[in-house]
Amino acid sequence: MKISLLAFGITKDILGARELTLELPEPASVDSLLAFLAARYPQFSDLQSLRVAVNSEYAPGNHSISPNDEIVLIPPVSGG
Amino acid sequence: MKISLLAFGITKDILGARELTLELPEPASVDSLLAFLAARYPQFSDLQSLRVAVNSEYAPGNHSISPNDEIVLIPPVSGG
Amino acid sequence: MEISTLQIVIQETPIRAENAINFVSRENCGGISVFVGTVRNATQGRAVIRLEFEAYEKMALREMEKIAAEAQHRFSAGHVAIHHRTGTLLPGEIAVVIAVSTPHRAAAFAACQYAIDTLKQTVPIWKKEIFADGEVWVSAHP
Amino acid sequence: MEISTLQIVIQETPIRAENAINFVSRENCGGISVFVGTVRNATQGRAVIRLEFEAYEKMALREMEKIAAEAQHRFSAGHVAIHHRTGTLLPGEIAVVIAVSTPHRAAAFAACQYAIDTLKQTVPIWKKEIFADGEVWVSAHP
Repeated sequence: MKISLLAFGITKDILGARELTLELPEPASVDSLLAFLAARYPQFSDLQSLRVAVNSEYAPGNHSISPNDEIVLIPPVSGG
Repeated sequence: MKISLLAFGITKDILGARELTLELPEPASVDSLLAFLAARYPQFSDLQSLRVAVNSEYAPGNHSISPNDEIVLIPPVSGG
Repeated sequence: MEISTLQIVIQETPIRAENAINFVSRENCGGISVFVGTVRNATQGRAVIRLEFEAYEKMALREMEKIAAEAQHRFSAGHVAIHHRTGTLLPGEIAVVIAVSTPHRAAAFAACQYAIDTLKQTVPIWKKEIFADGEVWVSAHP
Repeated sequence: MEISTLQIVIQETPIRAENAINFVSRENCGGISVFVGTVRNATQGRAVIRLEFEAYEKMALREMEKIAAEAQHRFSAGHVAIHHRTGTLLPGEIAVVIAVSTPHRAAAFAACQYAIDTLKQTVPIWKKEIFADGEVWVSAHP
């Protein structure tokens, strides 16, 4: 299954791009996405935390992912 | 002993004037001033509280009063 | 206490909150807590037409300065500004602004709350509420 | 929740604190608590040249609105404004302003502190500190 994701903050630097398109085995979930990224980009494991937003909401690990979802990587936030 | 006092807020309304000059028996203190005022102006006893400032500092009841002191009646404050 | 870290003002002209904020804003302090007290349009359901504030100004400035210095001491606050209005105020107008800057934001909130709570107890300033059918010195009677 | 009681803004242009204060100032609310977060000129002794903020704007606006609505609900706050800056900021510039009006002032402080504490945990905005000899995404690493 082909999905696109957006990356902000340090995750954009790690990926080297704001957007990334990748192929995940079905059924895909937040956890399977994170496992895929950890395997390909070891720097993710150095982060304080890494959350995933699906359609502008924080999504738990077992949340399933569909091709049309807006998926965004959320490294530790530091607003304010 | 002749002293002058300044009155603010409701104490000015009770005295009918911003300034009052009066004669206190010596030795005079904050307590003797308050007793004098209570006897002459019964409305003071209706107040929530009545403090006296001597030379811009809150003064306790046993604080002695001299003719050159700046004496001010401080009814309940309500700034802010 | 360095006097230049405090700004204590009593003014008859309208208060602008940004003046106090600008005074306390420093490049080494990341957090500023501000309290703005405005005139309410009603007290216990009675419409307030205007407020009249009077101050025993010399002592009020001293008491406000004591509060600001204690806020610095107790909460390690950096700069503190307290601006209080006197004279006639209409509903919605600003009566008081307190601004406190600190390196850590929790201390800024605590210091600002300490300052307004103490101001309301110790600073010799009085307000009279004017209603359509009368007027009352606030808090004068039990 | 009436949408008109909240004002949630993300802006690239400089923030003026009085805009948030004016929004929440109402004639039936006597107390306004404001938090102003500014850019510090140093982090652990290292001089900061500038900050760069980026936001996942759509979600950041939603999260800020949730915080404002929860502040109203939990602390009976009246109006709430949250204005956050993005882009390049120099030391001393305002990064965020939160203003909350309430009938009772203790609730205003609690609501404002809740809002800034929660914003720093949940709102998808990131800042990078630029030093003379490098740059760091704040809080990214343990």
